[in-house]
Amino acid sequence: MITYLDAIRSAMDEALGRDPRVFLYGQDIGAFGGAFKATKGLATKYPGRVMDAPLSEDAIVGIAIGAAIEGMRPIVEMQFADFSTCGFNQIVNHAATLFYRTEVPCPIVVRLPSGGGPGGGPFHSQSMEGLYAQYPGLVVMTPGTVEDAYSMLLDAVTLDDPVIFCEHKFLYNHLRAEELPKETTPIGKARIVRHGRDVTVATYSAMVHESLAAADELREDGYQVEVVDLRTVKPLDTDTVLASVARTGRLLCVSESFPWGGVSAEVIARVTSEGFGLLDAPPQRLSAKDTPVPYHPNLWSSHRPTANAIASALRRLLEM
Amino acid sequence: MITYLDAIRSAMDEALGRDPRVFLYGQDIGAFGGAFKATKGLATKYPGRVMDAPLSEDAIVGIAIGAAIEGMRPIVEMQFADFSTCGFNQIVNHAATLFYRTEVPCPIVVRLPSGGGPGGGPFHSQSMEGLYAQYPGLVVMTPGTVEDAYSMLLDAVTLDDPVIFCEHKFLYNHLRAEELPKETTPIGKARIVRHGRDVTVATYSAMVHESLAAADELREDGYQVEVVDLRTVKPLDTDTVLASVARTGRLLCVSESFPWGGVSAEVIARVTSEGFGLLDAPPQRLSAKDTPVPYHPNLWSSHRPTANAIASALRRLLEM
Amino acid sequence: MSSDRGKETATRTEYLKAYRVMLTARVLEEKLSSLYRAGHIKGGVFLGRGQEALSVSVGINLRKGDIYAPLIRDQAGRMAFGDTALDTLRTYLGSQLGSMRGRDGNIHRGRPREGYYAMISHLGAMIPVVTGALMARRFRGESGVVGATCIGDGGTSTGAFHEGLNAAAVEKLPLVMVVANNQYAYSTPNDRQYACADLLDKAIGYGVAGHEVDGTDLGACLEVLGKAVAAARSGGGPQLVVGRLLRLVGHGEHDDASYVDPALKAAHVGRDCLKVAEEFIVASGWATPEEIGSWRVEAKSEIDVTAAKVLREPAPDPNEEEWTAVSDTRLQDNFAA
Amino acid sequence: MSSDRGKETATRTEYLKAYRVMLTARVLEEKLSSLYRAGHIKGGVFLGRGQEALSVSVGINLRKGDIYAPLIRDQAGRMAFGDTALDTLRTYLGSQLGSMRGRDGNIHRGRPREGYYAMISHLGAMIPVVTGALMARRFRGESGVVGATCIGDGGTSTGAFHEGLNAAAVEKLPLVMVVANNQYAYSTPNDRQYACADLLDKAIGYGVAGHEVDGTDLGACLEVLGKAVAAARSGGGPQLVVGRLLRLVGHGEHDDASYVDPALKAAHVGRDCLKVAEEFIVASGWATPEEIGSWRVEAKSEIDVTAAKVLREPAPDPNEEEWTAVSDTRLQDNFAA
Ligand SMILES: Cc1ncc(C[n+]2csc(CCOP(=O)(O)OP(=O)(O)O)c2C)c(N)n1
Ligand SMILES: Cc1ncc(C[n+]2csc(CCOP(=O)(O)OP(=O)(O)O)c2C)c(N)n1
Ligand SMILES: [Mg+2]
Ligand SMILES: [Mg+2]
Repeated sequence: MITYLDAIRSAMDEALGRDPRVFLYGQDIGAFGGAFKATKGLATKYPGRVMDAPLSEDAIVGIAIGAAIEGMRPIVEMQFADFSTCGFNQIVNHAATLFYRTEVPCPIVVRLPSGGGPGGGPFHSQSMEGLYAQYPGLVVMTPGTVEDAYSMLLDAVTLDDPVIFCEHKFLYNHLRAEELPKETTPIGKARIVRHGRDVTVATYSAMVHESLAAADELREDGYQVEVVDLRTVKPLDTDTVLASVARTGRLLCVSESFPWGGVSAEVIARVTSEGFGLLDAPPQRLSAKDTPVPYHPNLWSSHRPTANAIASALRRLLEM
Repeated sequence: MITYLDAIRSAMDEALGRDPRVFLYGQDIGAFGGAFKATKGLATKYPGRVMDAPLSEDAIVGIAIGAAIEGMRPIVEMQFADFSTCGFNQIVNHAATLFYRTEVPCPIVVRLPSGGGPGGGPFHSQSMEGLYAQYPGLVVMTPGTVEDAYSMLLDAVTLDDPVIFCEHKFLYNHLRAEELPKETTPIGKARIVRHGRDVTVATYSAMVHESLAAADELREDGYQVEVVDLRTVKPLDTDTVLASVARTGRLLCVSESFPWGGVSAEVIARVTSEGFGLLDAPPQRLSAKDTPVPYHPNLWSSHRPTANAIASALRRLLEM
Repeated sequence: MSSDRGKETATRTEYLKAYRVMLTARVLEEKLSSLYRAGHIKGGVFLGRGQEALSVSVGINLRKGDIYAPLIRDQAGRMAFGDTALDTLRTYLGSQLGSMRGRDGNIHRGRPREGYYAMISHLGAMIPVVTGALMARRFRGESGVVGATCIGDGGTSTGAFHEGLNAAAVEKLPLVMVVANNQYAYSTPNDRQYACADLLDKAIGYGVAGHEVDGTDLGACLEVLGKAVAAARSGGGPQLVVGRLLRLVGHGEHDDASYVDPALKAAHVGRDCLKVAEEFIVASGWATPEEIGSWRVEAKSEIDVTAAKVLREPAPDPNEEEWTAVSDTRLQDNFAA
Repeated sequence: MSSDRGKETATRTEYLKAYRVMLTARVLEEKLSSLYRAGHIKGGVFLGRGQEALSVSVGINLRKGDIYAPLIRDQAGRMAFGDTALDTLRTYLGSQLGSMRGRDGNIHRGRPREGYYAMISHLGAMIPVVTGALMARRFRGESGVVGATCIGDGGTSTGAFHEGLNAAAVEKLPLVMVVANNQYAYSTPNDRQYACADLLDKAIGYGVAGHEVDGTDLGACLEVLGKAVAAARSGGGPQLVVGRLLRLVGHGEHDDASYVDPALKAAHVGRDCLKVAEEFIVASGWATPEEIGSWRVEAKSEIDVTAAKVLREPAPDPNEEEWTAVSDTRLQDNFAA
């Protein structure tokens, strides 16, 4: 069985193996294999190409940009997504603007171990896709399955544009698959992971699984819930969501990030402005609460949307 | 006549005068009076309380937080909003979380000279309200009038919570008023700056004036456009927008920031989920283009929404 | 413990006081480790084993009214500054009664109103914050106040360290900046972290006083920190103290630290400061091994009792929780449920 | 100019070459200033008057294949590295034909594919970027390559400076880090910027070589930069060069620099490096004042012609503009119009 984390490691392994321009840079990713062991064994297998960085997020991203300008394809690991705030400037003001300003592309991948878990607390639990997606020039991927973790990371490395790769820590070891995919879904396309005719849930990353569980729950009430995994949140595949809403007439957006703005608001804005007539009920959203992510497991599990909470939201929406 | 910039200076002057806990900290704000002269004369008037900082945005915000913990009420100036990315971590991870974590409030004001102008280019033109608003714990103000620049900054200083004060550079000297207001609009409330029955424009900051100009244009076509100035984007006064949409049945959100997410998406998400039945047509939005803000005046003026573009968007919406 | 054995009474008293805090911190951390292994603590457990001498010397040289922003490995310093085993356990175990009320945990705790700051995770971030706190004190005309904060060898590579220390130096504020150079940042050895011969070489580049100390030697730590704190207190501006030592435990309790060079463990820098202090106490005739043993037993039984009590305390209840991040209710944003 | 007047031919040739670049940069900047005053340039104009000697010495010591990330006041260095008056004017005037095509302007220009990087505004940001570029060259097995970048006294206070220089030092990369200490960051004097006695004192704290130079003396600058670049090229790791000089112009052309201490203007540091070089050339018998005067006239007329031409060039057309920030069309996001 291959875990989501294994898939990420395999993708990097393969990328290193097939393209000499690829190298990895980040804190503790060398001999140690990284805080989550995503790079375990790679430093030995690819000597000199998996490098420990000083405790300097701004320099880590800056170095990746410089190397990319010179034709390399760096993959950098932030130890936790939350620490990317210290490299924020280089990401949003340098990587994101380089191509538009100079015609030189910036093929870097910034891996962000994202999302919460019990005991993670305010600084090791954040979901930052909704921040990075606001910046023109960045591609923001949010894989929610083992297969996507693998194939999207491989895609990310081949793209000429900077990719913010939001991988979910909670899925690292929880999610397993039989094998790695041979074929990949096209870049930037959403995927319907469960078909249903009554209501559409648009979601991504770990919330795909909470939503699927909620869909199971609702099947017992006789409802068929369609679940769309957005996969990439910038660019956003509005068409797939619209097509789903055209069938169901109802939309719930679920995200683990803070409630103001972010992916849910963007999806709703697009669907209502482009597909208003498709909706039979007001579009709804469910996000985390408007506080920092709390440390205590009891608080944490109430802070983020759960299958139960999604099921309740769906029931309310289905009655509207 | 009092300019928007004068109003900001007057508010700081008054705050310094009435509260010994207030001090100002930022690059070149002392004897020099700041890059835009917002603090001109204040260092002389309040010796030792208007301090030049080193070129260190992270330390500037960190210092403000420490001083606030000890009971002071610092107002910090970023030389341009765009440079706040270098102080991003302290703002979003420290100031924003302090009260939730420790019960100690963090009364700092971070002034962000925001928005574009001809020749400003990618790094001196950004509008960052939609980023900061995502973080729980921050208050984000976006004054669009001389009166609000003054009274909202005074409010910001008295609040116990951290305020991101997005002041628009383009309004600094363009906008004038007869006198400073004696009374203030309640904190967190939007304001209807122009009444109309046909369509609602929800907007803020410099776009209030472009929207008003568009409303003038549409009057000639016989349409009455209602313009809502959101004033504060976090918290967002959904009720006022909903009440307006209840009257007009149509909504256009206008913002100068990048198109993905941000204030426009949030407003639309709220209005459609809470007031779906009020809408007679799909809600629309108009934002800047999905590229960095270009340098050349010709490009710049096509990049952001203008009165003309807003008028066109309104005409399309009114025909839906 | 019987009276006057040496003549340097002050030193002896201080030394023993510091030692007992170190000992309590060590015993408490051993308890945290076993609670973690038993599954009672969620999230990370980050211990300061081997760093107690340096850490306690910071906390013990501060006084009420000073500011202290400890870092990851400062259990001993925290306790010297007034933190308790009770609140430590409450925070780790997520008790509703702890200072962080389950909202934050482990090392991210403090009571800012008492000058005891609660670190955020982002390394280096506390340095400008303490600097700003000292600026506030100066605004209010308070003098003789000191602010101390700590960082690791890894943390010196952050932009925050640089900007914070520089700003404190420009303002000539009484900041005591303690670097615990424990040879590794997580798994990263110093030669992948910095290229100067010694971290102390950074002092001149900031224009601040520098102090070097053997972090395995409690006596040396007490003396050097005493001097550094006194120098800051009397207007000498920021003081950079670099302690040389080794982390004798994993980065966190999930980490077996197998990457640590055995040669370092065997070297002087790898000595256990607690054992070194014990030997010194015994050699100085200040206490017998049996007395020391009884102090440990005493500390342990107190901590066991406290832990047992905290384990029975209520966890935070999400339904009772005030889900708001702003202090002013007018500023609360409303999201449809 | 007639042949062989001195015996140090190499020095003379190099000196005169550098001088003529400085002169061209000066004349070009004077043109930019007048275009600004005439309203032809929108946005800021940031000049390097007084800094040409230091700047040109960086550019002239680099060769094809090297990397150069100039900063605000490096017009002279840029031209020595191959930038032209034509592209400078195009970028400032926003010509569609300029390297930035009106998308970015003024000092934010470059041709990264030629090793000539386009700075972003955020000070310090180019340092890790050049470091990464050098890492890429090392990956590809290229040796003997140098990367140079510049920063001001103010920029040394940024976290980016610290993290970038430290990372370069850890990797022992051939980075030449030039600090133009022009006494002010915008209006902020050095005593509000840093507290060390000399910025060169920072070198030891990063474990890099340090070089000091009188930035008003072209000969000294050429020599010191020559040494520093050679040391980097031959594997000596990062080189920190600190030049002492004074900005002889406002921060930007909107600024009258009235805050500059007259004592500094009158002091050695306030000398105009261009005049100093002229005097040296004349005193060395390498050229007469008349010859120098004719060079200036030559430069000016060429630049005037170029400016007139650029002023007639097309501005970018928003309707023709490709409004996309990603290079891969599959990645373009679609927003309803
Ligand atoms: C800005 C930032 N980046 C990354 C981390 C993750 N992290 C936590 S502790 C640590 C190592 C710290 O090493 P050091 O500063 O030497 O302290 P030590 O753990 O050795 O006491 C890292 C990388 C962090 N906390 N902050
Ligand atoms: C991170 C950042 N903060 C603020 C600014 C605004 N700014 C532009 S130039 C400047 C002063 C720079 O001073 P210095 O580094 O000494 O260079 P000089 O202008 O003297 O050549 C400032 C504050 C900036 N560009 N980047
Ligand atoms: Mg360490
Ligand atoms: Mg300067």
